[in-house]
Amino acid sequence: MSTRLATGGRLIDHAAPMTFTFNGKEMQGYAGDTLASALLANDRMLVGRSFKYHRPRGIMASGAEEPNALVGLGRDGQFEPNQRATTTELFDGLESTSQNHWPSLDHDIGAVNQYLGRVLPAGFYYKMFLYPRAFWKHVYEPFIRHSAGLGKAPQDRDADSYEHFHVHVDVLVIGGGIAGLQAACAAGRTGAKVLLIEQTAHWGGRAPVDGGVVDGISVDAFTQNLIAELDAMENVTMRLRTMGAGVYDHGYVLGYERRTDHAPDMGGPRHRLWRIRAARTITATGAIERPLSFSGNDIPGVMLASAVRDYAVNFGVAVGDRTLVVTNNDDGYRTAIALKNLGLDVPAVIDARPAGGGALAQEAASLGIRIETGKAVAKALGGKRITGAAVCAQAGTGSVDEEIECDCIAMSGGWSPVVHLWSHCGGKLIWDADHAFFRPDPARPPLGAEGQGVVMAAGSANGALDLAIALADADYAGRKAAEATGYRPKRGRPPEAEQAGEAPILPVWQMPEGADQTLRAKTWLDFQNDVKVTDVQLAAREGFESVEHTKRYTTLGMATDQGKLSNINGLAVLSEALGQAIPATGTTTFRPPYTPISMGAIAGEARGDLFQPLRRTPMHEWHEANGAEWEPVGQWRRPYCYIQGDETPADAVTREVTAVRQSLGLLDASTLGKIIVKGPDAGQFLDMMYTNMMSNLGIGKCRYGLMCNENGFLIDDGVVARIDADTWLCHTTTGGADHIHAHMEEWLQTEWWDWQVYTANVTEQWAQIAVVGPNARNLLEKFTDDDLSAEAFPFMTWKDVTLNSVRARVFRISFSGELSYEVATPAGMGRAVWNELLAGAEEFGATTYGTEALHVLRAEKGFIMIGDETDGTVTPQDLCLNWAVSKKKHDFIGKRGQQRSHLCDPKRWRLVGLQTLDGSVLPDGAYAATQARNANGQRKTIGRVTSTYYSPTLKRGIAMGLVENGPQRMGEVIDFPMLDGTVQQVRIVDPVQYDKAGEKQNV
Amino acid sequence: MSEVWQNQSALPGASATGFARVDEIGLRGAIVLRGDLSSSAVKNVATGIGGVDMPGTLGINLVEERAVAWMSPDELLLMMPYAEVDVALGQIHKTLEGQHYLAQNVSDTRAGFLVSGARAREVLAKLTPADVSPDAFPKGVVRRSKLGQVPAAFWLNDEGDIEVICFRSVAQYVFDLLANAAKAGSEVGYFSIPD
Amino acid sequence: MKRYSAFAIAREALRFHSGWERAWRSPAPKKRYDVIIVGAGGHGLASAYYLGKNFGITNVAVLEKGWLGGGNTGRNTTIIRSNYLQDPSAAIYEKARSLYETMSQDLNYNVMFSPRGVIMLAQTHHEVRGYQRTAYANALQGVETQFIGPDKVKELCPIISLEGPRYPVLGGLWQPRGGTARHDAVAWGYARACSDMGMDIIQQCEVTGIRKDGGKVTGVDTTKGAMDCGQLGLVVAGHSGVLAEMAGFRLPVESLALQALVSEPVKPCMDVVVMANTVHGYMSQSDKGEMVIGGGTDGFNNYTQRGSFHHIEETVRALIETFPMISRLKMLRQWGGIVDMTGDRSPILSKTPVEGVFVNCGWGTGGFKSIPGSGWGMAELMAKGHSPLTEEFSMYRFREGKFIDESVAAGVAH
Amino acid sequence: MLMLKCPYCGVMADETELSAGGEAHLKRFGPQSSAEDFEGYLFARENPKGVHVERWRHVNGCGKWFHAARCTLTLEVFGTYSAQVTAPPQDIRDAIRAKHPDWRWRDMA
Repeated sequence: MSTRLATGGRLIDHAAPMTFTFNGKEMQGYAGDTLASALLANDRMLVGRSFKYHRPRGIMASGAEEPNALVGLGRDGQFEPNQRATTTELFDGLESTSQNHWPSLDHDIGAVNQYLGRVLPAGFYYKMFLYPRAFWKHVYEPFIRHSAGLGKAPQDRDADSYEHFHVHVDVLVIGGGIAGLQAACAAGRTGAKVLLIEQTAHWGGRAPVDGGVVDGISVDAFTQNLIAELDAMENVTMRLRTMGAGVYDHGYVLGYERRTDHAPDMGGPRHRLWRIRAARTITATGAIERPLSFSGNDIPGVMLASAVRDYAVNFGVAVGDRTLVVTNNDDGYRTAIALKNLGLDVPAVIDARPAGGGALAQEAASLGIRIETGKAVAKALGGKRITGAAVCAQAGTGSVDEEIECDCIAMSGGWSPVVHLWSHCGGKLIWDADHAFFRPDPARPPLGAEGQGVVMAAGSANGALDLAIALADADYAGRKAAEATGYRPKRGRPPEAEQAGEAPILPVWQMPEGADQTLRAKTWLDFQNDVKVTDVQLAAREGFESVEHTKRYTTLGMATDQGKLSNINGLAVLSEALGQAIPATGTTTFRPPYTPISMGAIAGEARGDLFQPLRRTPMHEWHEANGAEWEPVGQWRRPYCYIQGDETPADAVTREVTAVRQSLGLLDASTLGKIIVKGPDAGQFLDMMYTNMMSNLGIGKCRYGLMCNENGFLIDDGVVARIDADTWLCHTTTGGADHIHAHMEEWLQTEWWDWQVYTANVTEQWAQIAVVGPNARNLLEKFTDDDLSAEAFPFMTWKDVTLNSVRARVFRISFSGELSYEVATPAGMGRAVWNELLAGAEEFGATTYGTEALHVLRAEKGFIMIGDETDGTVTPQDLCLNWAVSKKKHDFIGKRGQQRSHLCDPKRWRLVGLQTLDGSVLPDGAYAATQARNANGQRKTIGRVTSTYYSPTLKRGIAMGLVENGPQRMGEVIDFPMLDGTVQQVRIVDPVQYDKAGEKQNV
Repeated sequence: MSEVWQNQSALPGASATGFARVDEIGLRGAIVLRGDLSSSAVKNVATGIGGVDMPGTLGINLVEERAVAWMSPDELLLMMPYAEVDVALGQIHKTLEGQHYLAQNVSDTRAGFLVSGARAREVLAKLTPADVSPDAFPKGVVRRSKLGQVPAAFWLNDEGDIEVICFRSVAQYVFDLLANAAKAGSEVGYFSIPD
Repeated sequence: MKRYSAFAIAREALRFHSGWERAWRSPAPKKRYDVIIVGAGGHGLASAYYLGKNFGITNVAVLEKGWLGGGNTGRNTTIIRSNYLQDPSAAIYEKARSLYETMSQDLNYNVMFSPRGVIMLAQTHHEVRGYQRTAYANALQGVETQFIGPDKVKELCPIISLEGPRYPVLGGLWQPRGGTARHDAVAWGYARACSDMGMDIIQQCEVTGIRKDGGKVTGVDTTKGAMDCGQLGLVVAGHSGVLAEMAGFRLPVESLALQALVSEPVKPCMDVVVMANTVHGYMSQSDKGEMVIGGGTDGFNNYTQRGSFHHIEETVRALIETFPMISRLKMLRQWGGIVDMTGDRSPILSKTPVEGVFVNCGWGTGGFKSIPGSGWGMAELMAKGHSPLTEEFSMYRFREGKFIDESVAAGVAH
Repeated sequence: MLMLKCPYCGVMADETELSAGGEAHLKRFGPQSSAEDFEGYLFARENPKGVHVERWRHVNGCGKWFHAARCTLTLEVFGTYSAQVTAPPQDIRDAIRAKHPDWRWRDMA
């Protein structure tokens, strides 16, 4: 059984016991444990079920590559599914639950799938569930979906917070193993700005476990020295629990810091996403051991040899009492030796190599460990845990020589450098046949902005598995990286380590070599997704020859571990099946992130109130306090209407419209864009920007203008005021302010840069209040002695007016058809002016009104609204605004576009008023159609509604719309099919339905 | 008529304290001046009003409540006490009459915040892609960039004393961003603290 | 071709699946084909398939420089819908959607079309009006959609947050027969069927030149030698500009990166597809349990099949706001594809200045959902010289200003 | 995540501080132009799988438009330069041709 040793465990504190639960059962561990080591210490071998067959699954690894031990952590707002037990630090009170089983982990109904294994080969979905058609949606898919997924989906809003942090460094070192430490030191010594990040809670990586001697001292002591030196460097930053998640273009790297996962009560953000700009990046990300492919290699108790070693040395956990080691390389012996030295039983080392191993093998032999060379595991024995192994010759087809009793099998299939980060941004790989792995090709690194290589791999991540070579390699990388960023490395020798005389690895992709169908059908490649050797071979046979095809067809490497253990083994099996060399098959694409990162971390602080900026006018708080029903307009919020008492929004709108028509209403118009255009060429420039003439606008006067894009379509409108000889003020729509200003600057900077024009967006300098209605003048006169009479201050002019000592710029313009002034004061004064005007307006029974009343008022007058009458495909001519399109000007933005055949097609839809025969309100978005159908069987449409409201003034529905040559069809009645099958009969009328003569605004 | 109407900055008195302090700075006069920055007339009037030397590219020179900040190759931001803006504008118009230039009062256009504390740089580094490390962002530099999702500009009044300006309409958003980033317990400990 | 069925599987199980034959042949190129289609993605294979099925033209080669289905067909978010505003779009996308309904049986290959329904959220008054307009248009176009209220949205998708708070859900455009399908299977199924009709699918074969004789196409040069052809169909999405240049004309197309991502798989929690255009993100849950997430395109020309991270950030931010529970899910994998964008963001299915050369491109973000309709129309266009489905999508519409602009309805089209 | 140096303020700007503006050096065709020229001006775009000459705006910065020569396949940047020129300056062309000797751009020599 799996137990905790009385002593040992370099990472745990025997003096600090901790309590945690697994599936509700209380268990004990120590500070320094991972959840995985603690579970093993409690003899919890079965920790989960596989995805497809629900096979029993045990812990396979000790790090990020773990495919099986996925658990749900925490509860409610802090529940997280699919967390790897091997990378979860234990804390007191940790709650964990296993996944993907029903009713319980030990008794899982879904496990019947494993007996159906034969009828569920790779790609069986594509060949099954075909008939009858309706069954997919209603029977098959629901069944498949039910069995899909691993962990439960969280239910609640995330209780934690997250943040980002931007840094710019010369050299980023990813990986805090001995290679990373050495590289960071070498770079740091030059004075370069260095950031060193390590995904685990400890520096040093594997080296202290694997042992060795560097510069005459133990590798453990040597790493401690490196850490101390780095600590002392001002120019070096070191972060633990921070994973290099992804490498992107131009030296952009993501670091994923898990701040509080190990200490939920610590407070502060749970995760911090480091957004790093590094001139050079060194990936010292280590290597991952490969499983061996033998029958039953997925039974709990079969584990990577290095993991067995880690649990023993780092956590003082013996995964088994009797551990059989099976290997094809020397590293496996390290595990045998470590266990033996801890007094554990190692019945044998099964070494697939006929010639056996080197120095380590001799050491093992000298410890009295039985060594069987040229042998293989024919079959692992056991169900929910290992009970033994049947041993055979590697060369044969699997005829069993003997059965060895054991409760743990430590397997070592050789090592694969972690090349993910190197590959994310285009770094290429080469196949190293001697070591049987892919490693970074230094000749084809990821390229930076200047076309130079910006990433270097170091240590075992670079294929340097031997300690001595890894240190030299890392030292070189650190110096080179610093040098490339403009620092001069001092001379000096790299640290020297004793080289272990290792015998070469024997690539073994199937154990035994000639394993028959029954064995291969129980030989797992992808432990989480249940992909077996036979699945890959079937895919190859069916023509899925590309590695990407095989991956997608079998789901090999598509699980949450993204094939960290399975990819190379699968690749080898595929290559064999295709009869080609492994490099000819190639790898699948490596994509970020290295291991999954939380969505919360990606979003950072941008949630709730900080999700997006909310733009506020100076009067925003007043609106909020006075019943405003908000309408989002871009990032602004404008009052849609103001609800009084138990009014419905519709009541409120009616009240607001009526008040404006009969007496007085106030509107917060601050969001309207205001752009100053100034200079000797400003008039000429505005004549290009607007469809109508602006250069000849008199000083002190206002003119309504239209703006189009080069395609000739309307993009914005607004009132332009001439301020002085060479200064104009252009009003834009609320949405338009920023992009119209950008639009102007674009033309000035990139087309007419020799024109003398400056612009300034002063939108936010001003608070603007529309004072609208028959009593508008009376209200303003209460606050000023200036002459506001029709004669002194006529329609479509502006003037500076002093309102109670505040200098205001007042425009006499109207978007409602009423007597109306727009009062602009410095934004800081806006709230005060608003309050005072409101107080003064009480005697007139005035009301504040919102955007909906604004719309109704303008619609009664037939005024168009950008975004309603226009949608990006409508021209001024479509809206019968030809009067605002200059014939005189030889050019303006959009003029040429409007000359194209389709834009001057006489059959275009043009603006008209629409009146339902029964006076009801036409629904938004309705189309007019004839009975005809086009070649695709669609009803022929001849028009559509663009604006439709109930008019409190006219006491009936009013609408505007675009109708096929509508203006020539006044009085005609056309059909608007409704969604319920009925038809609305609608008469085409003049868009102006109120005060056609326009007297009211001219008084 | 009622008494004099009160002018207000975007978030009067707004303040938050975490591992750094965030304070709204209140009303301040500001003028955007666009023109040929190499012309002596422009330099003279700018430095005259700002009471400081002409800043170079990306530069800002400050003394007490006055400053001249380089905003773009043809744009300066002049800062001064709120009450002095009209006079300053008059001065500009007088001096630059006949030249091609643009000068507008933008005192109410923006909101300003002071981020203070030894770890003030960290507050910004959480929110902007700009490099705000001591060597890239020393005193005398004004950096226009992004803060969260909105444009902003910032400079050092002194080490541990960073001024941030943004548009008035997003003052609340930017204040909330800064206050949130400065929350106690979220220190990063990245930039070495000058002693 | 051995037909696929549960019985076939049972039979094969008894002999360890040793009897399955290749899904598609891998033949050597012939000297001449009546039609050569460049690009063995979904659109190219579908074009070839309907040439054979609807017009009996089977002397066809489909050339692929990489592996079939390896481009955008295998990189998209598998959403299928036809709730478009403009008549030409609605026609071709609804044709495609209806063909998806029967594709598994038609191809004897389970493409797992799942008509689980698609909701496009309306989160501003403007969007509400936009989608109501679409609903009216769809009714006249024979596309089944309806505008639903917030309660119905919540009922269909319980994990959604209606309150916002930033952009409360005001309703949505609901297409009950929209959904998803298994993207790889669509390419594989077409490939298997084309191969079965005797067509040659030639992978690892890159076109290096296009041969013309007096303004008429005569053949192509490839990395596997020259081949003659009567007609040439260019169906290469992001690489259309490159191929067009070989043929000697320019397309109004720019190639941009479009990114997507998936979460780790979780138990089913979302049975519909939801698109939130105000905040720019959309999400569905695959049959494996992964949350499949996408957003808008990057801003600049890019052939790297990598995108910029801040777009992923914006998309995830938007979806956490819409579905707060995903905050504690983890991103498993992100990737990018190259989409070809035209001047009006609508596709081009068209004759070209070179006689015999036809182009099918510009699908932008709408590629997967349109595959069968696109193939159907392209086949008709190549076989008969015109097709009502493709008529309005001519590459010459830009000269007349006759755009097919879907952005007018609301937000981005995905 | 691109980083481009703004030639106006000298800032190494992050992609999020910039906005892309499409192909550079387009010649505007106005009211008197032919249908072909006008269509070309609005819609025909160079879309090379290689070096692309394009417009950017330092929008979250000094606000200036500028030009960049960038490879769409490797994202290598050959330089940024003023928006107020009608063709890439010689030093930019040299930088490009150093890597891509036979690089051509429309009818530009």
